[in-house]
Amino acid sequence: MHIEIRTGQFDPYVEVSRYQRTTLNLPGQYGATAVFVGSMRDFNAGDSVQAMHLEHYPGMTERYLEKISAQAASRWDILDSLIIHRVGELRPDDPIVLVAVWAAHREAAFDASRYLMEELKSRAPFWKKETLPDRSRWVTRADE
Amino acid sequence: MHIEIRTGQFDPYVEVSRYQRTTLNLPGQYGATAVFVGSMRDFNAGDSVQAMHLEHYPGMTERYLEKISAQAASRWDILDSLIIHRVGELRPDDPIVLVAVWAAHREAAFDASRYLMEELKSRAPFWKKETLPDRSRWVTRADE
Amino acid sequence: MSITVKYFASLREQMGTGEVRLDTSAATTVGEAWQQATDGADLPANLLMAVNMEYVDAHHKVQDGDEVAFFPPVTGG
Amino acid sequence: MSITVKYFASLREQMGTGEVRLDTSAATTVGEAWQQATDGADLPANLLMAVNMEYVDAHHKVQDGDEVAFFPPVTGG
Repeated sequence: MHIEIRTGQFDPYVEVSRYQRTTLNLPGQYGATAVFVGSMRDFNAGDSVQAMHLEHYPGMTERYLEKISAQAASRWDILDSLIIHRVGELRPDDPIVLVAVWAAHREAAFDASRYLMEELKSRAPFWKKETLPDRSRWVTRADE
Repeated sequence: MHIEIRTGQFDPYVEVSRYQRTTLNLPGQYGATAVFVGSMRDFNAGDSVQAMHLEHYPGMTERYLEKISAQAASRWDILDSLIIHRVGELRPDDPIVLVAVWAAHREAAFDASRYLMEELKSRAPFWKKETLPDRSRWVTRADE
Repeated sequence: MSITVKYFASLREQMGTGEVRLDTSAATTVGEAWQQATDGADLPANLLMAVNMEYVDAHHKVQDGDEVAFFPPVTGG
Repeated sequence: MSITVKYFASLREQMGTGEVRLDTSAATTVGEAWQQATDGADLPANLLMAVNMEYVDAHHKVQDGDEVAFFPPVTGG
């Protein structure tokens, strides 16, 4: 179980591969891996988006992501989970969030990965501010 | 929309990255990518599994995977999907199946990827034969 | 008329072959084709059937030149 | 007693600061801390609140040294 806040760009598929090989390191035990990647779109709520600032609450973010990771591990029969979330200045197409769950069977992997994303979206203290061609704006829940 | 049957080993995360960059090629449009990877376990139904033979019905497999990919695209607002399925001789930890779905929003990506996996598991004409220490056996639905 | 009958996986091993050619009368169903190919064996309850690579049930009529396939429940993915 | 009050995102911009120190009487709730920090402003209905990095509601009692945070609905992921 690992969570991480990143200030620089990351490649989610390289991260999943590396974590699986070096940290999880349970070849033959996981029959199912469910991965979700959220990426920055260049269009939102009818406007072209040129850049994004992602603010977070340092400390609380980590605590919250660890809490939901532990909850997922207690609710489903999973082997491990990985969450990486970007903060700072982002460009369109940049990965924002990676959630990966390893399990023996697919139901637990699917359920736990979706649970983690829904909990992260609803309560993890991150806020997006978009740079539009003529102004910037804080994203609201209704926009997404 | 792409489906593929592979006779050799493949790295699902390299495949997702490559497809996203070269074939999908829609930077800034997909906000959500849901990926599922099924891997070979070294333990099933109480027995140690040393190797696996994956048989399929050439032609029908491709037709069926194309059909469910088209169904997913008509049911959910997704941008693209990729399915790769391994056949032939496998070793524990080998990836068996990759399903990836790209969408603007996460709900469609999650729903469509799970739909594809459930349809694939229930009707795609593949059959697994496991090599145990002392014998081989065809996997049955109840084993999994 | 003539049809191709295919077997897969454990059924292929039981039959000792993956493919047979069957000469049959017109207006044959998939279920009847199974019985002709197996000298009258009952159609196993959980067997899956396809004609020309599309799933069908046992009542589906076969045509000259059809590829009829029988196989156990699938276990891919 | 003394608490730290933090604001994030659009609320931080509205407040013109991300953090203030508040000297307050004992037995203060999070809702009362908000009012003291904002000279009596109503607590916005959708505002989220945390004490020492755990979500709480407006009735939660604050202790000396607590870190109290106010912020708008989150939009990560």
